Amino acid sequence: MNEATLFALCAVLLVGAGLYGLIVNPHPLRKILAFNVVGSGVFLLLGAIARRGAGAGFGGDPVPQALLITGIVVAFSATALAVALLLRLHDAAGSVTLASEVPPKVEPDAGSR
Amino acid sequence: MMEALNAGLALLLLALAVWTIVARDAFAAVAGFIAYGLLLTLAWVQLSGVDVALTEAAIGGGLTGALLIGAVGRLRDTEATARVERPKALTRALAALVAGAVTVALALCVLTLPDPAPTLAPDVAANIAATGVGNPITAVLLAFRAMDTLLEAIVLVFALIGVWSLAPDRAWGGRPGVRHVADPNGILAYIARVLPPIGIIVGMYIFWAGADHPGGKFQGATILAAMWLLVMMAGLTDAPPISRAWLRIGLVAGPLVFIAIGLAGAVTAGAFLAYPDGYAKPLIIVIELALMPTLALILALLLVGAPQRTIQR
Amino acid sequence: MSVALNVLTVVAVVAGAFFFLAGTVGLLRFPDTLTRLHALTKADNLGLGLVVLGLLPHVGSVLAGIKLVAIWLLVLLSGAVASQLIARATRQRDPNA
Amino acid sequence: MADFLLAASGFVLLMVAVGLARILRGPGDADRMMAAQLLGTGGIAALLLLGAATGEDAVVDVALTLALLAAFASIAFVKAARTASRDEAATGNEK
Repeated sequence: MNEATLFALCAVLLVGAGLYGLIVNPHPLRKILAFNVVGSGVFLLLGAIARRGAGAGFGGDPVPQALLITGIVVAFSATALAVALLLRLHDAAGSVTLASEVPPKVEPDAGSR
Repeated sequence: MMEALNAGLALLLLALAVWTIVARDAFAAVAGFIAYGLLLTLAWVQLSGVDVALTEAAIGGGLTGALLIGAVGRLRDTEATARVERPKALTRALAALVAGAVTVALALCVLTLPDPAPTLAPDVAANIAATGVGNPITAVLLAFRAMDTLLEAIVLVFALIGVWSLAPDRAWGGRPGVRHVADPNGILAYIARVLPPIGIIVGMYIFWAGADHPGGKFQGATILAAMWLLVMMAGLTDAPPISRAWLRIGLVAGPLVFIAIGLAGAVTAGAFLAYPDGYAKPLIIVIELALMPTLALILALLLVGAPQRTIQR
Repeated sequence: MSVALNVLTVVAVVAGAFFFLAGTVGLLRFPDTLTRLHALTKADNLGLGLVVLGLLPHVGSVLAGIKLVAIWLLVLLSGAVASQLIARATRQRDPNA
Repeated sequence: MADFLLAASGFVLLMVAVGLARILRGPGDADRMMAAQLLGTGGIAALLLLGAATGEDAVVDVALTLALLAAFASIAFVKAARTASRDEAATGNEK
């Protein structure tokens, strides 16, 4: 197996693992983390496809590689926005739950300040 | 030998991703994710994407880690509540089923990818001479697909506006984030005085090298942003109030220069974002020079967060 | 000459790898946070330093050599600062550590 | 020579990967941070060895970036730990 196929399959598994975490983890910060795992899996898949397109003296197809750089920077900005939203929710509501009815507070948890 | 190294790297990536998902403690998950970002850098090198590796090293290794660690620290008291909300076994089984199905479908796609792979590499190689730059990635980012890069810079401005708009009314126009306090003679202040001059040199070097070798404005700007954040975290300077005129001008200057050159291209070269013959390289350098400070400002301020402090006049 | 340089590379890189081994063993086996920090700094300083020393004969240009040494110095600096900060944070949390 | 450098790179990577068990075991946040720090240094070493083995010079720049930002996450960690412990003191919670 060459490195492109190897990392492509690794990327596919990363997407699967991240997707599971995105659904199952109740804490929004953990959802952001899981979403980033999905995102990096997609990037890695694109990177493997770029590697397959090596030619003309380049180690990989430069067009998807350039898109990856753009993608990584945009993914960071989206993560920063999500984290800012979450922190604001925490400041305003004292909790960060996404449940429709607010669950009872659990100790040790002073909640709002 | 190389195969074994790659296989080990892929396994480690998977193990760390799984740890990030299943860890009980949120900080443990974040620490795992930081390590994961580092290994991803190695994976990019193995996939011949040194430019991508450089971006991942700067963003994944530096900014994302600091952002998430800061968030974990402030959200610590919410973890116990979230643990109770853990979904039932049936939901988890369904989630596993969905995730598994997506994985299998994607894996089938990967295994049936066309051979030989479609590629634009020969086209890039044939046209790169016209741009005057030696690094094919820079040529793609600023000549062949310049529209993507322009829109990306604008997306970053919008993301920052989004973060700022989370400010409570009384803090609008004030300074973002918390004021960091540290011993002015302590070790943190020491590194915040020693490292930034080195960091600025390295950042400019990476930016300058980007014309012909791996590197460029994104990577350079990220390093500059990290250095500014370091000085802020050491309490040596404070984040500027978001109402400052120089700040607002700085945030849009890069995209505006980009758009202006693009419009000039519509007149002189016949298409938006086209460069007149022979002027491609100087124009690309002007765009990159204009974008870099804007990107550095935005990346740093995205991490600082929403304005929280009221303006003192 | 090149044989001597190759021997230097092999010896230095092997020694560097040994310090990474030592750092890992220490990180896993030492009983508390501060002793583990002690093990970690050996890998930071000596492990990477010896690897850089071993690679120096193979660089193509003076600039590449300067960059290699700069990498080591930067890791030395940030390693020293980070360990001191981590140690102090540990102390504040648990003064008996 | 290339094979030796490649093997050394793999060995260093394996070592720091084993060290990652500290992230799993903890017990404290500081221990987890140290494991990430060890992986950072080991990753730089593995990257340099890999670059020398394959003759890819630009890898040195990647290592330089990593080295420059090596302390960044640790500093953010210490700052966050300090804010958190101040909060705990204020609300009387114990970790």
